[in-house]
Amino acid sequence: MSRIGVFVCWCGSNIAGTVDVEKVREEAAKIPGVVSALDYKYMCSDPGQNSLRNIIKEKNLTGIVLAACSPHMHENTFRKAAAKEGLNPYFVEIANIREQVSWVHEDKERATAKAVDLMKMMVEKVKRDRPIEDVRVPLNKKALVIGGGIAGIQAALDIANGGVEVILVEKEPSIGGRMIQLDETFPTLDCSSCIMTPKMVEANQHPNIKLYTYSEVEDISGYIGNFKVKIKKKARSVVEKDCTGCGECWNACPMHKNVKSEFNVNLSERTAIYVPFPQAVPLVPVLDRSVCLHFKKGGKCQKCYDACGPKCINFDLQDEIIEETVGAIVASTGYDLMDTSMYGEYGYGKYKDVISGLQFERLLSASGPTEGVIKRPSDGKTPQTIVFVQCVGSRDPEKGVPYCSKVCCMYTAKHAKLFAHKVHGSQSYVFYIDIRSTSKGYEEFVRGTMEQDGAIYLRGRVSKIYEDEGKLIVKGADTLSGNQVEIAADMVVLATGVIPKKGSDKLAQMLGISYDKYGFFTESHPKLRPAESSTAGIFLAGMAQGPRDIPESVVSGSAAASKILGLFSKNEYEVEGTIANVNEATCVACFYCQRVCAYNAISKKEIKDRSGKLIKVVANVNPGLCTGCGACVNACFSKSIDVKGFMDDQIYAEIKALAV
Amino acid sequence: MANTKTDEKLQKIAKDLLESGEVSLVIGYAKGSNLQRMRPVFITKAEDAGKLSFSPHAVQDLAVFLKKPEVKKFGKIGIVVKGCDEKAVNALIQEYQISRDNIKIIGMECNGVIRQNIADKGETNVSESAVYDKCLICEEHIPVLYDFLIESEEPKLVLSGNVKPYSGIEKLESMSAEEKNAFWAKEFDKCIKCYACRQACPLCYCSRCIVEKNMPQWIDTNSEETGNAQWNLIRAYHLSGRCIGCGECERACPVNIPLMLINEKMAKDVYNLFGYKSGLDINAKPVFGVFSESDFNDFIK
Amino acid sequence: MEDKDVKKEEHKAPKHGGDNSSDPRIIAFVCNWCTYSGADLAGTSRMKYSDNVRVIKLPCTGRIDPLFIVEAFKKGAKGVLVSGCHPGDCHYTSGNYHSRRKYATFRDLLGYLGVDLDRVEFSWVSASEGNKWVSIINEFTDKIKSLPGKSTDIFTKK
Amino acid sequence: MKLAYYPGCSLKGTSFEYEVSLLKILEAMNIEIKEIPDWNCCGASAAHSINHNLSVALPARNLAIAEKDGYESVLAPCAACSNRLKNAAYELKNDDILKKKITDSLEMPYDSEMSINNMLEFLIGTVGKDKIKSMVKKPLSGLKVASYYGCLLVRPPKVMQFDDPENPVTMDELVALTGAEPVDYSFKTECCGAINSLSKPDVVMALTGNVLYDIKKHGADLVVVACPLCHSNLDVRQREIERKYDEKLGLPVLFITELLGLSFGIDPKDLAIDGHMVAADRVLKKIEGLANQR
Repeated sequence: MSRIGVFVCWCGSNIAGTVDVEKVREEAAKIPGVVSALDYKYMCSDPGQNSLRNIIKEKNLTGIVLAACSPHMHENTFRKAAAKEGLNPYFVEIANIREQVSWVHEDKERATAKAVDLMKMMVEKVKRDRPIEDVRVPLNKKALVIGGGIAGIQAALDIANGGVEVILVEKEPSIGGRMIQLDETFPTLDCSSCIMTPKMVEANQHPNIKLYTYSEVEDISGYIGNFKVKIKKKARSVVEKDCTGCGECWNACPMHKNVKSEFNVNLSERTAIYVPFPQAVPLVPVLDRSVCLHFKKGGKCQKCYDACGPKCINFDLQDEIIEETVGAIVASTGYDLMDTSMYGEYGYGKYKDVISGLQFERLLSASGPTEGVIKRPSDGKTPQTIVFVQCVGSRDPEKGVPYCSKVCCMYTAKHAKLFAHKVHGSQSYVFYIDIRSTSKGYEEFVRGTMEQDGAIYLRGRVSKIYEDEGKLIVKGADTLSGNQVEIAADMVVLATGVIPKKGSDKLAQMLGISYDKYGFFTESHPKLRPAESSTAGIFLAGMAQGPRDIPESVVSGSAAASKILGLFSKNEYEVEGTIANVNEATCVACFYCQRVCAYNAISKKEIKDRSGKLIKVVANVNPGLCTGCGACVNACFSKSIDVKGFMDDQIYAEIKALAV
Repeated sequence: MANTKTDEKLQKIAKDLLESGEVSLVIGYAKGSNLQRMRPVFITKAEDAGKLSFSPHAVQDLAVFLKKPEVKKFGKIGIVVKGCDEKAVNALIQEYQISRDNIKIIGMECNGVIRQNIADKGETNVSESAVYDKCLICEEHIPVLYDFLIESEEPKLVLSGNVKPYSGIEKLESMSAEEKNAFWAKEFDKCIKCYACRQACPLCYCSRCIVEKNMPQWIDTNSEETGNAQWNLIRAYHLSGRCIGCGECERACPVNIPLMLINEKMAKDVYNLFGYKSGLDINAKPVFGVFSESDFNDFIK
Repeated sequence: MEDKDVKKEEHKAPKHGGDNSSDPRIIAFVCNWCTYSGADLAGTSRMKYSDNVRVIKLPCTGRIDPLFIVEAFKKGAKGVLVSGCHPGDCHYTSGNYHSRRKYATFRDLLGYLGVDLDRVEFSWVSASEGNKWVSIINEFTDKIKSLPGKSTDIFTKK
Repeated sequence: MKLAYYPGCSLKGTSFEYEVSLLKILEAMNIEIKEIPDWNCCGASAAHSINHNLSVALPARNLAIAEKDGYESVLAPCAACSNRLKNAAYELKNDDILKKKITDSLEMPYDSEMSINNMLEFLIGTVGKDKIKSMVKKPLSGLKVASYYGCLLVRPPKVMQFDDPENPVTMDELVALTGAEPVDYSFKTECCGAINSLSKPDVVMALTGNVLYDIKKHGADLVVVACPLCHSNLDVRQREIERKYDEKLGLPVLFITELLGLSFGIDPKDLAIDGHMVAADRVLKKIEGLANQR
């Protein structure tokens, strides 16, 4: 039999001014099962809480109802108070007679009647409360970082420095991501490899970081605290521990033509066995089997093997699957550039000297294909006039994407500046829509490009680029002067928009995190939980979330890391116990619950008899993933699933309490 | 009338399936003692395949048996289905109640089945006025999915357009709330809560129906007006977007409540709202298992 | 006759929760995150609105089963409101989207079976829309009061 | 294949060569088309800048007739016609109120989603590359051909739904089928000046001149087009342009149907190639010469 206590709060005159609190108390005392009813000036005050605790003890209450302010105010206060007396904290229900009654109604008699109704509802609800224990999920204190760009490296280093083991998985042969492809970085013009390489080395040598390059995450299952990860370590054909990175193998490789260097964005060639760039980490080559003569022509060529001193080349190495268990994951898979071939009018791919911004970075880079001398890909001549076109693909809902890629204004200003520095007497033109230079030192930087370095900025778009007698004719509009302009350029650099890394949608599906229509991972809350994904235990960093620059990527990496370190500072992860629960006896396994679950919290469970014979399949709720939203309850035809704290019979009892 | 050629083909398929062990049960139709009624038959031995038959009197949706535990235990099953019934098989596959690998679908081209009450009077010819309303709107005379197809030897159903199927829906839609209320109050008043509609439905497969749950008591179980209305509403709601229109519920109803007027209305509305028709594609996601950000929102303030 | 009834009501102190249209019981099923907070905001802003409404809080519109609406009618409610987060704002990312599909269908069914659809209302009220909550409740209450005195739904005993 | 044929005014007048050559190659390929009975002007050039309803109603009438006769697709060889027909179909599909207005005023229903084909769509899509390839009896290898698309075939892309609007290749593909070498150049989709031909000939000469000199620069022997208006600007104005800019062009401008016809081995006279202003004799000789070499 229920032993309910009802406590009616006056909230000074806030409630008592409009609601006859004594009448509410009197009505409460009449309800079967209510053994104590009390009204008090301020229930949330210490004396108020103490009297509540005393009565719980004295009357041996099985549940309490507070007719008071909104549960969003003091539900926790009273739950804690009840818990101190050994009452399950979920046996506390709040009838909101302040925000929903006294503050919004004026007629005292009617307000009182409504307050009584709300109180009755909660009495009926609390009678049907079942004890709820918060779920504790044990944590495997190891983290997985997917993607070894600057955001991922930062996250891995911060986590590792916090004393937690990290597995860093990178798809490419080396970590470094996009940032290591850049030349100098805005607005301070420090060279990317100078500031990036030490971090890469640190990540490689950190005792808490296990690095898997040339590897991909194949499968992920489980939930916060306990993710099972399968990593495919692709066959490198080089035994990493023996390799010294001396370079004899790639020098010996006969395939030094025809294979375009991915790192140099097709501006140079690489060998079949190669390191993507000299500062690669780890400095261990990869043998690209799709072009290697040994693999293509029946094993005859083994020049690299012959040249290798430590004999660490092994043509028989196979893909390896590594299984790891981690407690938390950072997804920092970065970005790709949009394919500009859809801008047929710009002739990218048709005219060799129309290049992308990233290609220009490689031309600027001292370690790039031209050793930092700006040369035209077509004839190797140094261009005197370059036209930069911003927003190619970005801010173009018709042909590209509607969003702003955020970094192009700044890197274009940087390109124009570096071009002016490297080629004296040269001239650059920049076509732009707006200049977005909102971080520290950015606006000054762009101004400098215009004023000191003489770049001519034209506000307008380019309609067509075509070749005429060795020059690229750029036709565009200068909307500020209202004129059509034509510029004969030696080279054109397109500031192409950024899009999520290819395959990031697949990864998101594997992780069970949500992503927007472009494929960028979405935050749990865009403002207040920007580092968290929609799934507990999975955090986000870098451009995989959306366009951002280097400092922001670093910040997001650190944010994800600090979230993980915070999570791992306890031994168990606590989840509110108000989660879904399946009645296995009546579940018919139609799995509508699974279809509507936004959290991947429902899986199939096989029930077997002792001999191992399958009796039936039922839905199973993963407590680590369930948030208790109740969408599954709504989807269940046979009502075989319910959410604790908001059970169907409780809702029905509330409705019944309101019967007229 | 049953066509011998059709029957021979059917029997041969069933015999082969059972003999090869591809299935251990074939559910089909057999001639009833009354020639105008066909009854379901369960064949487990190849030598019994000769009992199988098919005609425009094969009214029942045999897919209903697929939900029965005593049928399920046979594992691999062959089933004789018309186009409408086959959609139920698809819906069951979509909802994980059966596996495509475990079922051999013997699809019958069907030009309509004859209403039982007319058949009982001796009608054996398929015609616009003799068949069920569902046959008049049928778009699946040939089942959408099958392992074997037996083409019909019967003449095609000719539609003059004079008979308007489910004409009650439009009439009801044009009524005022009070009139609709009065109409349904009268219909539901007849309900005796026998749940035959549920039993006859291939898609009502819950092992414990919501009506049998008493904490809370979702539906008043006694047969009085509010509980009757509640039951009929919940049944229709649970089948919205799922009902494949076989009409078995209405046929099973001992008090002749026009349940298809509700089912077809809901099917129509779901199609208009979400462009979804039930049972046409085993790989489609059920309409209430997914959503679109641009779903109909006009009714929400 | 109608007039007389109304006059009688004016003389008497309003009978609370009465079952005629002059003092209709309205039950609102709301989600915890948006609409409940929006109603709280109306309270903290001391906005005044009709006192006929009783709020039942659930985690999410995804949890608000259309069958609750029927139960509310059966227990004498004259109007039922369902309210939650705006599309795109769901605290649980998609609960309101899934429910919207169901409500759209269920509403059709209710109307078809003879429930006066003026008695069922759906709304999106965010945590910052205290004023919207107030106007929804007031307008809905007025609408219910303007309906014919006798309820026309099939879920009430005649 | 049920295909309605909408010739439009140009093909019956100034660009009769287009129709003659089209019918000739269709005959060779054994493809039947049927002229829409009682067709009317599509309203091109003028209607849509004066009266929107009229600009939809004129093409809609032709579509409605085709629909009534049971056709599901229409061939409109003239780029302007196909553009207007597609535009009307698009608007009718997306605007129910407009559709009601138009069908009311036409006193004819129009419900179907008529598929409208320009010449290139028809040749590549309906006829098909294989069929065309099989028809080539006299490969034009050695001949360098520039394809000029103009604006109407590809723009606006949302409505035309045809090829890459900035870098179309369909006509080049057809050229390649004949064995000729497609010439890439920069002004494939640049405007020729269109109807300004009569009101502002200077503009047309400048724009068309740009196109022609660029083609010349890239070494083409001739130009192919699929638009009567483009054809007349490129062909009829060529002499004047040569005089104005004092530089010889001598680029015969053929319809794509004529080029196909030549490769099919059809007598140039039957294709009405002698009907153009810029004589194609030199090119025809070159073709003969190439054939004799083989």
